[in-house]
Amino acid sequence: MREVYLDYVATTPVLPEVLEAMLPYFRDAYGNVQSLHNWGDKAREAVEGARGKVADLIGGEAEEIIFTASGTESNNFAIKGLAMAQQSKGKHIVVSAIEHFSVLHSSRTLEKWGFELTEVPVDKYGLVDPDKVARSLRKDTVLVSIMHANNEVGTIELIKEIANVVKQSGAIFHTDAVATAGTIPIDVRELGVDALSLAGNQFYGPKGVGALWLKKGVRIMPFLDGGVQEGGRRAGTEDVPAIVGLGKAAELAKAEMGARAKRFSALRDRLIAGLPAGIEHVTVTGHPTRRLPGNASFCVEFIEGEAMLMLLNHQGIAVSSGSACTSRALKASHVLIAMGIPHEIAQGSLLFSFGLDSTVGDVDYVLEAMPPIVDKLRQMSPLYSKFLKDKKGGKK
Amino acid sequence: MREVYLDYVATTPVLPEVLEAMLPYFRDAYGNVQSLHNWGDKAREAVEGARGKVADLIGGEAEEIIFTASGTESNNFAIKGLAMAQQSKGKHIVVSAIEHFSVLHSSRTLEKWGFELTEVPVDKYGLVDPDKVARSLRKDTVLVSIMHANNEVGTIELIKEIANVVKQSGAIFHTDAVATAGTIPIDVRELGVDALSLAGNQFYGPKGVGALWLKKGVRIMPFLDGGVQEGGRRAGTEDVPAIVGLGKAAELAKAEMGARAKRFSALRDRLIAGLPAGIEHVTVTGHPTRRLPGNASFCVEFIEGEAMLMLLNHQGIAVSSGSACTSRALKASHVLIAMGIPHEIAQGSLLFSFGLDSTVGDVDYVLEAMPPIVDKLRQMSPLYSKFLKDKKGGKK
Amino acid sequence: MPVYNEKVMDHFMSPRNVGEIDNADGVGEVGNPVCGDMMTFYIKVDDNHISDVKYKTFGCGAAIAVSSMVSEMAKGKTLEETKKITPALVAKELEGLPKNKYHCSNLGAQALNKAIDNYLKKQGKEGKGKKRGKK
Amino acid sequence: MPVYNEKVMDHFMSPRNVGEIDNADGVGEVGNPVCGDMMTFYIKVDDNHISDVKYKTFGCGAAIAVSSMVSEMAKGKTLEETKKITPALVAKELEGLPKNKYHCSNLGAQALNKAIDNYLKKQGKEGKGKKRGKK
Ligand SMILES: Cc1ncc(COP(=O)(O)O)c(C=O)c1O
Ligand SMILES: Cc1ncc(COP(=O)(O)O)c(C=O)c1O
Repeated sequence: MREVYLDYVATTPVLPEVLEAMLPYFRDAYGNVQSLHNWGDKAREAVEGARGKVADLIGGEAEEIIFTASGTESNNFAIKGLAMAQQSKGKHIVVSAIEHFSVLHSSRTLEKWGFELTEVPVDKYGLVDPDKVARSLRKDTVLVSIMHANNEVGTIELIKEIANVVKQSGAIFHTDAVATAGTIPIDVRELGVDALSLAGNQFYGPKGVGALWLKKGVRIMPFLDGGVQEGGRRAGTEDVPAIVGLGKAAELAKAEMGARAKRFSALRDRLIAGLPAGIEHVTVTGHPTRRLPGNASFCVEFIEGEAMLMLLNHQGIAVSSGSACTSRALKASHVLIAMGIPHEIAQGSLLFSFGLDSTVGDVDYVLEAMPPIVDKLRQMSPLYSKFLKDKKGGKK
Repeated sequence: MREVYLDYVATTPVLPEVLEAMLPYFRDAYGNVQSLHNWGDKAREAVEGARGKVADLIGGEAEEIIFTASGTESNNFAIKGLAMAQQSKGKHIVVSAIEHFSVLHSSRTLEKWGFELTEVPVDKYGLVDPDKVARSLRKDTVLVSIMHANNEVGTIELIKEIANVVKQSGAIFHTDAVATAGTIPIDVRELGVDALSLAGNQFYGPKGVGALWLKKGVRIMPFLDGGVQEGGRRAGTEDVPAIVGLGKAAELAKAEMGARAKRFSALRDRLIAGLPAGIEHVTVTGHPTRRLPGNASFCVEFIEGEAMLMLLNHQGIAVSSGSACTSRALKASHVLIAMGIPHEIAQGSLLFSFGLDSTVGDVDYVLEAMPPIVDKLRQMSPLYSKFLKDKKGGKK
Repeated sequence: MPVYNEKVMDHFMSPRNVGEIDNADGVGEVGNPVCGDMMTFYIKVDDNHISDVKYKTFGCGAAIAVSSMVSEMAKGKTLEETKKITPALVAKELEGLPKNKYHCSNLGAQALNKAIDNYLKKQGKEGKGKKRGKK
Repeated sequence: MPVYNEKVMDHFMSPRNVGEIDNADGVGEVGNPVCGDMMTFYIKVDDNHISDVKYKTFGCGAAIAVSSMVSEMAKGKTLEETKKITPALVAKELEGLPKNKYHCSNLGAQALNKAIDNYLKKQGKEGKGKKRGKK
C-alpha cells in the first residue's frame, strides 16, 4: 500500500545529515558538558557550536540561547519563569485564545498562583488583532505571549505589530515559535520580541530538544532547579546528541528554507484548491494568505474527524484532526472554537501538513482517496440525512 | 596517550545495543506517540514496550512509570509536584543535607512558595540516620525525600528503614535513585517508597531521558503543563528514541547487574586500598561498606581538586572533584561539608568512578600517575610547606 | 500499537445494519455533535422481538463500531433481552475499548434503549397490546 | 572546548618562579583554603626594583597560572611599576580567563601588592630610606 505521511505538524523525521551529526556523541564523545577533562571539552565544544547555529537561525546571539528538552518546556519556562521574575512589578499576563496548551495551561497555573490572565480573542481566520492586545494591557501587565503561527490552522500572527504595542507598555513579550522556527524566516530583533520558544522535532531535528531564546538582560526564574548548566538557568545534564542535532537541523533549515517553503506551499495550494472543489461542504480553516507553507486545514461538514483519520489511515494516509474524539480530553479544538467555528463543524476538522518527502502525487492521492471516505461516513451520518431532508423539504 | 575514563558518575556512554535499538525511531518510525495513524501506532508501541522494561528494572508496574527528560526533571517534578498536590494537608517537607541540587534547590523553591524545609544531617560517612528522620517529622509533614545513594561519595542510604518511619507518619516518601537505578538492585515495593527518580545516562542509556516511578494512587501536580502525554501528567512530545534507549538500557542493566557490580567493586576496592597506601595524607570519603560498586572517592590533603583534575587529564585520566574551583558556584561540595570534612580538605576531593570499559590496568595506571601529580602540587602548596614546618618544629 | 483492536476495527470498517427504517416502530437518538458523538437507532418490533434494527452514527471509530455491535446484539432478541444489553456487555463483545472511549459504549446501549422506550410509549398511546399482532 | 587557553595551560603546566625566598624583603598572603584559593608571594627588593619573586599557591589551574604570570610580570620592575599590575592586565597577559575565574587574577595582583606593602612597612619601621643602599 502507498504510505503517505502528511502529518509533519505532529512531528518530522530526522534528516540523515542531522542523525549523522548526532552519532559521534552517543558512544565516542559521550562526556558530560560540565566535566573538566577531554571528554567534557569535546561535549562543550559540540554544544557551543550548536548554540551558535540555533542563534543564527533566528538572528540571536549564542549566549541568548538556553537549551531545553521540548517546545513544551520552553513555553513552561518562558511563561512561568518570566512572570515569576517580574511579579514584583505586577501580576497580570496576556495570551491569545489560540495558544498551544503548553502556553495556555502554564498561564492557568499562574492564575492559581495569584496572577490574572486575559485571553485575547481571534478573528475567524485565527488572527490576533494588535489593537485588541493593546486594549488588554494594564499597568500591572508583566508578560504577553502570542504565538508566531498557529500549528492547527497555520495562521501567521502580526508579531511585529503586537511587539510594538507591548514594548510601549513595558511588559515582556514572548512568542511561541515552535510552529515557525526552521520553517519561515525569523529575526528576533526585527520581530521585536523578548523571548522565543522553538523545538527541534518541527524542522527535521530530533525530538527531546528545544530552545528558549531570551534577550540579553531579560530576567527569568529557573524552571528546572538543580545544577549550574546553561548558565544556571536550566539544570540537568545537557543532552549533547540532541543539542547537536538541533544545531545541524537549524543550519540546514536556514540554508534551505526558501526552497522548502516554495515546494510546500505549492502542495498546500493544490490541496486547498482541490479538496473543496472535489467534495461539497468542505471549508478551509485559517488565513487565506498569512499561512504556514506546509499547512492545509479543513472542516468537512456532517462527519467526525477521527473516523476520517481512520479511513485515511486505511489508505496509508497519515494526518491530524482537531476533533473532540481525537483529543484525549474529548474537546473540540479550542483553536477552531475560538475562531467561531460551530462545534459540530469543528468536529470535522482535518489537518494535512506537507514536508520534505511530500509530492504532487501525494496530493493527488489524497484528492482521490477523500471523496469515497467522506461519502461513506456521510451515508452513516444522522446529521447528513437531516441536512438532506431539510434541503429536500426546502428548509434552511 | 593512554585514555582512561573514570568519570562514569558524570555520565556513561551509550551501549551499542542501546543505540541500535534507538536508531529506527529517528528516521523510519519517527511518528508522534499521540498520532492516530500507523506512524503513531509504531511510536506508541515502542514507548509502551520501554515503559514495561523500565518498570521491570525497579519492580514497578508499567503504568506507574512517567517518562521525563532527565533525573533533574524527575526530581523537580517529584518534589514540587508531590508537595503541591498535598499542600492542603500541610506545608512541611524533609530532605537530607546531601541531596543532589535538583532535589535541594527544588525544596528551596518550595520554601519560597511558603513551605517549611527541614534538612536532616548525615554522619561522617554520609549516612542519614532513620531516627533523625523520625524526629524531623511533624503533623504537617507531607513529603520526605532521601536519596537512595549519594553520587559523590557513593554511600547507600537506609531507605527501607527510613520508609518504615515515614510510612507511619502518613507523609509521601520520594527517593532520588539516579545514582542507583540500573546499578544496584531496586524493588520499589520492598524499599517501601512512594516515588522514585531515575535517569538513563547513569546506566549506559541515552542522555535527555529519565523517569519518575509513582505508586498507583499517589497524587501529583503536573510540572510541565500542556498536552495530554503520559496520561496528562507530563506534557511534551514524547522523545521516542530516547525512551526506547532507556528501556533497552534498563533491560540490559537488569540482566547484567550482578556481573557488572562484581567487576566494578573489585576495581573500586583496588583503588581504595592502593591510593592511600601510595600517597600520604589521602583519606577515603564515604561509607566503608554501604557503597556504590563503582565509586572510589578521596580527599588529598594540602592541594586543590581542579589542579589535580587538570594534571590527571594531561595523563589522559578523566575524573571528577567536589572542590570549590571545579564547581561553577565556587563552593566546596555540600556533601563533603555536611559530612563534617573541613573546607580545606574538601578542596582536595577526587572522585574516581568505574564502568564497563574500566580495567585493572586503569587502576594501576592511576596508582602510577597520582604520586608525581600530588607531589608537584604539594611542592607548590603554601599549606603543605606550613604543615612541614609545623611538623619539623614539633608542632601538632 | 493501534488504538483499537481488530474486532473494533472490523465493525468500524464494515459496520453492520447501517441505515434508517422508514416506518420504524421506535426511534432513539442520543448524544449531539457538540460532544462529538451522536447516534440514532431505528427498530422494528415483531411479536415482542426486534425484527429489524438500523442506525445512523456521527462520531469516532468507537462510536461507529459500538453502533454496529449493538445492532448485531439486538437483532432477533426479545425486548426484555434487549434491555439487558449493558455498555459493559457491548465493550466485552468488542473485546475491549480504550478507556477514553467507554462513553461510546454507553451511548450505543442508551440509543437502543431509547428506541425501545419510544416504541413502548407509542404502544401505550395506541392502546396496550394492540401492536402485538401487527405486521 | 578546553576551559583554559594555551597560554594559561602553559603557565599552569610549567609555572615559573615557584618557591619561597628564605629572607624575603616582603611577604604577602591572600585568600584561604576555605574559598579554594590561597597564594603567598615573596619578594626581594633591590634599589627599588623587584630583584626576585617567588610564590606558593594552593588553588585551581587559573590560580596557579595567574601566580606564575604575576611573578613574570613583576620581575625586574620598579615598585611603582609593579603597583600598576592590575588584575585586568594579568588576565590580558594570559590572553583571557573564564569568567568565573576572574577572581583568581585579583588574588595574584593582591598578593604581590601585599608583599610590596609588607616590604614598605618594614622599611618604615627600620627608618625611611635606610634600606635603599642595602644589598
Ligand atoms: C505551536 C506549538 N507550541 C508548542 C508545542 C509543543 O511542542 P512539544 O510537543 O515538542 O513539546 C507545539 C507542538 O506541536 C506547537 O505546535
Ligand atoms: C543523585 C543524582 N540525582 C540527580 C541527578 C541529576 O541528573 P541529570 O543531570 O541527568 O538531570 C544526578 C546527576 O548526576 C545525580 O547524581
